[in-house]
Amino acid sequence: MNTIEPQGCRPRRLTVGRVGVYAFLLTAALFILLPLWIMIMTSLKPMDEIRLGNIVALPTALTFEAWSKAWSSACTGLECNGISVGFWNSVRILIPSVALSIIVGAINGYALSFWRVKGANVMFGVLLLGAFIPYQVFLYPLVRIFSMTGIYNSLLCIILVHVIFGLPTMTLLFRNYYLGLPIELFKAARIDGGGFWSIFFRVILPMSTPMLVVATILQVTGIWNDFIFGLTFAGRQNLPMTVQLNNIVHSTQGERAYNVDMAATMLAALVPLVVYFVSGRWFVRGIAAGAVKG
Amino acid sequence: MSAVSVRDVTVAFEAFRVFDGLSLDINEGEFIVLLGPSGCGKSTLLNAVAGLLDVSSGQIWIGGKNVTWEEPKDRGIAMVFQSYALYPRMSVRENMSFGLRMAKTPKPEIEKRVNQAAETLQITHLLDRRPDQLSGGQRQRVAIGRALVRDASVFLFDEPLSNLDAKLRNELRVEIKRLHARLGKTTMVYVTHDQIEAMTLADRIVVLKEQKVQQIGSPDEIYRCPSNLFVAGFVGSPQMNFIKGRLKGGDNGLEFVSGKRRLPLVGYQFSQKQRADGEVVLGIRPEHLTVADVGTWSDFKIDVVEPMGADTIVWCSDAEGSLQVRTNGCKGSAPGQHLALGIDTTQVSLFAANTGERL
Amino acid sequence: MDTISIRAPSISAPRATVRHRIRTRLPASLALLPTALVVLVVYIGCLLWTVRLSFTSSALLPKLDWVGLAQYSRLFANDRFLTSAENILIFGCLFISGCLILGFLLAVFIDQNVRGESLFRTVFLYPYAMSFVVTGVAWQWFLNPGLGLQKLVRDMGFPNFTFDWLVNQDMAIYTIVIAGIWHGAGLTMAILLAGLRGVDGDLWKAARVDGIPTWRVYISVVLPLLRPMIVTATVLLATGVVKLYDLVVAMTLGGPGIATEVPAKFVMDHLFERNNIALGTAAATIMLIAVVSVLAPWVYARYIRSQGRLG
Amino acid sequence: MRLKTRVSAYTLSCALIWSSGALAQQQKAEVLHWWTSAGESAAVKVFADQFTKAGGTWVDNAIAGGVNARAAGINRMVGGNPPTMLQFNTGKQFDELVTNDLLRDVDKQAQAGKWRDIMPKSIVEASVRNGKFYAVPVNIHGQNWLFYNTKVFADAGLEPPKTFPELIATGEKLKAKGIIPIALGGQPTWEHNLFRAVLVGNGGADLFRKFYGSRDQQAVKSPKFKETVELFGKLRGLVDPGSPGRNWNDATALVITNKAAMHFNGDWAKGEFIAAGQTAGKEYGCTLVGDGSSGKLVIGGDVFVFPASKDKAALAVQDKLIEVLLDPASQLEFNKKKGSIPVRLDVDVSSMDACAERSHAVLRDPSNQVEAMELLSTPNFSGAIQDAVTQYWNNPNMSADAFVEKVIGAMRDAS
Repeated sequence: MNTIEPQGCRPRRLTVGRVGVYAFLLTAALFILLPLWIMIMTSLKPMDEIRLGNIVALPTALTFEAWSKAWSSACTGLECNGISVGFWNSVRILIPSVALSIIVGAINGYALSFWRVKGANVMFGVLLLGAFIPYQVFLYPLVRIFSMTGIYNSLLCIILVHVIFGLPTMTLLFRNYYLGLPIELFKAARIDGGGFWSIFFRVILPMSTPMLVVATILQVTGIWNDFIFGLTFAGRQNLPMTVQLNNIVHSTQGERAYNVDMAATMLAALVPLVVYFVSGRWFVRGIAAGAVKG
Repeated sequence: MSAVSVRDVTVAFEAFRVFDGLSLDINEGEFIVLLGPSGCGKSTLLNAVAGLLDVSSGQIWIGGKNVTWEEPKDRGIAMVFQSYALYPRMSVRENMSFGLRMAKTPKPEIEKRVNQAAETLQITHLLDRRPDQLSGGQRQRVAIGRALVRDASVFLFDEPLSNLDAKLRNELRVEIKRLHARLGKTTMVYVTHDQIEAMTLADRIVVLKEQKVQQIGSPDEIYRCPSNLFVAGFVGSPQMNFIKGRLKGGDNGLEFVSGKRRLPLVGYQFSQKQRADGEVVLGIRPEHLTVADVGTWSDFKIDVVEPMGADTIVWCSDAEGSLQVRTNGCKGSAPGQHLALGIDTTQVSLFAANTGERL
Repeated sequence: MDTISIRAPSISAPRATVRHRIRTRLPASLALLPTALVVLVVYIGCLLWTVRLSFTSSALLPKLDWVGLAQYSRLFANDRFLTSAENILIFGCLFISGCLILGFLLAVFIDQNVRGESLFRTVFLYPYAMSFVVTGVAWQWFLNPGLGLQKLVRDMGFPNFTFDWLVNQDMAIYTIVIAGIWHGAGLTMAILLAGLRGVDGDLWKAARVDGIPTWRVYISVVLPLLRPMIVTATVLLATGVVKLYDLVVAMTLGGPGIATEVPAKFVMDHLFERNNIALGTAAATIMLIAVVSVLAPWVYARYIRSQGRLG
Repeated sequence: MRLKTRVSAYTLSCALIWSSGALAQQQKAEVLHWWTSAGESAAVKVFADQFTKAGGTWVDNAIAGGVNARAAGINRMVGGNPPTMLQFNTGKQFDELVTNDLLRDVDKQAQAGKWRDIMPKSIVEASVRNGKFYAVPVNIHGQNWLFYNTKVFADAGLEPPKTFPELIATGEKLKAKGIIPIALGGQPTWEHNLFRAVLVGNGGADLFRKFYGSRDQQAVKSPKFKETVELFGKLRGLVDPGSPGRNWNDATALVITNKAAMHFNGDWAKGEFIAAGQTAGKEYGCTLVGDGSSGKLVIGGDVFVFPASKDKAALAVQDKLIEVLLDPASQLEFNKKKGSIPVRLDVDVSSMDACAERSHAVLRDPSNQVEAMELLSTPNFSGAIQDAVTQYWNNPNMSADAFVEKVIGAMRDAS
């Protein structure tokens, strides 16, 4: 029985359910943060301590040496400049690849959802199936194709490769998003005399912000973390950061510095992480817009 | 005993106070309509009554019980929403019985109530369809049916007809009115921004603006004696004519003067004694102006004529400005024609120009 | 521009329409042309080339002789390939359902008006940004009985606690699943959360008035509404399943024994390490056939037959 | 527009050709290799410095992981834009490049430098195709060393074993004392490496060659082979349960931190000991387990190959590189850093560590030299055997006969 007459706000007792919600979220967060914890701890320890093997313990001798080494002085072959060398290469690959693959995806999505082009749907179907094929299968023939055209091992080449393999997802996302836009809009623009390109740039593209954000996030993550394409197609001058990361981390017969490995991995992940932090809310909104027609 | 009683309720979202100390009593079996433009807080009030929204202070009583802290399901209410809010991928029957099943009502009882509600609403043939196979009107019937099976003493409607086209809206409006009559003692609280719905359905209308109650009264009161300029302007279509002017002392008491228009206010019931020389707004509904060859005001010229079938709206103007007149015939229905207007002084409203309150 | 004419259409009208249609659709066709070329040359071309190579005896470098189905009979006699196929089925089912379940739970719990929502969201998403090459090592350590969880729990005073899935032939594949879910649950959460946010608020009110328990609303009302999101998430996750490679290499290298081998690794190893392009492409071809036979009906029904919305 | 792309592609390819020409004129050499760890980097720097001193410019292109590096190199050769020289493992990895005329033969330099006399016979054979040198070996790695922790053995009052039966007995005693007898990196590569150590130690060099080289099914069916396989199986009991999936260097770390007593590995594992501040012959020792004699050493290593070119200047740069690679001084320095031993047996190794000296001594007698698997068999066959070995190792219920069965299948099947 309530002794006081109920009035105003319902008394906010800390209900079991509320505690449960936070308990679950915190447990899940712990589970998901665990590897990160192990990596951070390892990156702050000297190798002697790592060999002793308590992976979750706090470092007894805290050192940031591994981080600075990973960034600027770890050796990958003759050059001992850490992964910082590849950073700008990665940026140079990233920006045009992301921009180009998004714009091509948007144009494709637009053409597929608003215009009827013969055979376009069949093309789209093949493209979708292509998304399920392991990339490795394409490597050899692509090398041949690109060396025939003479652009093999260049910045242009690696950008084209990223655009090609971004096609399925990008086209799918934009097509679905545009199918959700009212067709009246398009019809009105046609009646006003808009052509294919003017409608796209004046009407459709300005309405695509949520999807552009999602596409950017997906492509930035994918392209930034790519290793195999960068290695195969970029050429020595343009090797992305992941190749250096791999050089530091992977070595068949050399000794391993786990602290540097871990620090390098986290450093290499910074760019996508920043993108997530900055665009988190947009991400959810954009996916909502794009996934409707799944 | 009132069926629903809102006592000194404050609703606040963080710093923003939606209501500050609002009170409202609703009688048993009454059909009450909360009317107001969007953003006036009418839905917030309804949600607070339903318990979907916590009040910051004050109490809500339903059926003689303080339900301020009760869950919506325990308040003896049923609710119908603008977007129908039907459970997707459940058949109509499942939609209607879901709540009862959750409350562990015996199966035969569920069956009985669903069938009864379906019959009442004439949706028996739809019972096994799914919402996405229904038209908008059918969906809203189902939503009402879902409310009906709850056997509630208070029905809450949150703009239930706003998503429907005009014809269906009329049809369902009548349906709801009939339902209210059939259910007898059931109280209905109905939120809308459509003054026609409010006028046709309500026993009493609560007009809200900017989170404040403007007037409570029967449709007739609201229509004839709007308590302020806002209510006067919001209710009624076409809108009431407003004429700015001032009160002057005349031979037979006060007189309204606006330029060369003059109107002796004989028979107008002032709510309190008025002095002369106040700035006022005169409100005259279009149907209280009559077209005459010789009238109170003359020298009007017809601008536009809108025939509406049963009656005709005539826009006419003189040097002071334009007025709408509702006539029932085709007299004086050519633009450019000159005419005079007769005014029934007992039907006009006067408002203070500064506060907008009725005088 | 065409003018509207009430006269009966003359004979020449249809031809004019055709010409008109061609003129207005030309830019659209041209815009799709580069993609069409890529599809033709890269996707279809490379695939045909791959299929062709699977009928050869290519080793380090591709050559175009003909050995018939010899590679395929080798492939199906190869227990590593068969184990790989079985593993990818186990992994695919558990990984996709695990990601969907955990992602759904995370989305639901995050949707409860919690404090620090954006922090939780970023925490759940961060694995997606990390390269597997090293996070795999962190997982490997954590799951290693001598280093990670088992040792920690034992040190806390439970000497009989055993968690040795990583080194157990029968259980190792499930550790891959766990790490996979760790990686993919965040993205699934984001997609489903987007769906939750799109659910009509009135539905929630209706359910509360009806007195339906929250969990029941999620299961019976919200979940069916999320179907498009679930489809999207499943497609994204499924592309990851077929390409599963990095994770296995980083965590188990296919071991213990061949317990966690997967098809993409089989292809990679044979193409690049074992100088056996023919067998590698044969395995790739089989993967392709499997994927196509599962997906083609779906893609056809959903994307090719239904002509967008205009049809 | 289409014309424009063609033109730009044309100018681009012109630029490429021009730049490779320019490379040659400045004596620039682009070297593709997979030596990326700290110790390996230091080693390759020896060559680079020597080359610079000789007036060249070393353009380093390191890609971690032999597989990745080789794939990248082959892709570039196929794509018509090869580096000046690229690394392979000593053995059959580059066979097809020779048959496709993609590599330059360096037999003239080999004859001038008398490589056939100063290098172990098996290494020479692994570099020669059709009677001509196509690769320049730079080092020798012994692959079947037993590294042991001297302190653990001293504390237990035990001697390092000389034969495998002995090793099993010793191991049991160590296990009883709570020490991990054998630290093993539980990845197929290292399980396979352990198998080869047992095969050559217990079965002998001859059986080893018949197995990997001539794929002699009779030899595989012999009782000796079965005995060896069973012996290998018994080692499972001496490995800790945390082994599967472990990296080799984590296994080495177990020996370094006194948790484990023994560790089979190639001599590259010395790098980990050195990084931890330990010295061969002091904190750890190295020995060969076999028939009790000085032991047989399985040797492999690294070679560089030179893409064929018609450009005289490019050929001159390659010539200079070859000189640097086999220069005695750079050989000594390089191999000290790399943990391997010089490919030239005429180099004085007294300044090297105890393990290296031991290798050098063992290799003096050609009968102790056993060609590594990479030299004897194709990557494909090795891979197939590796699949079989890792299945056998990880499944204690699998009989030696079943293993033999699988091996015979692989011998029949693998190209």
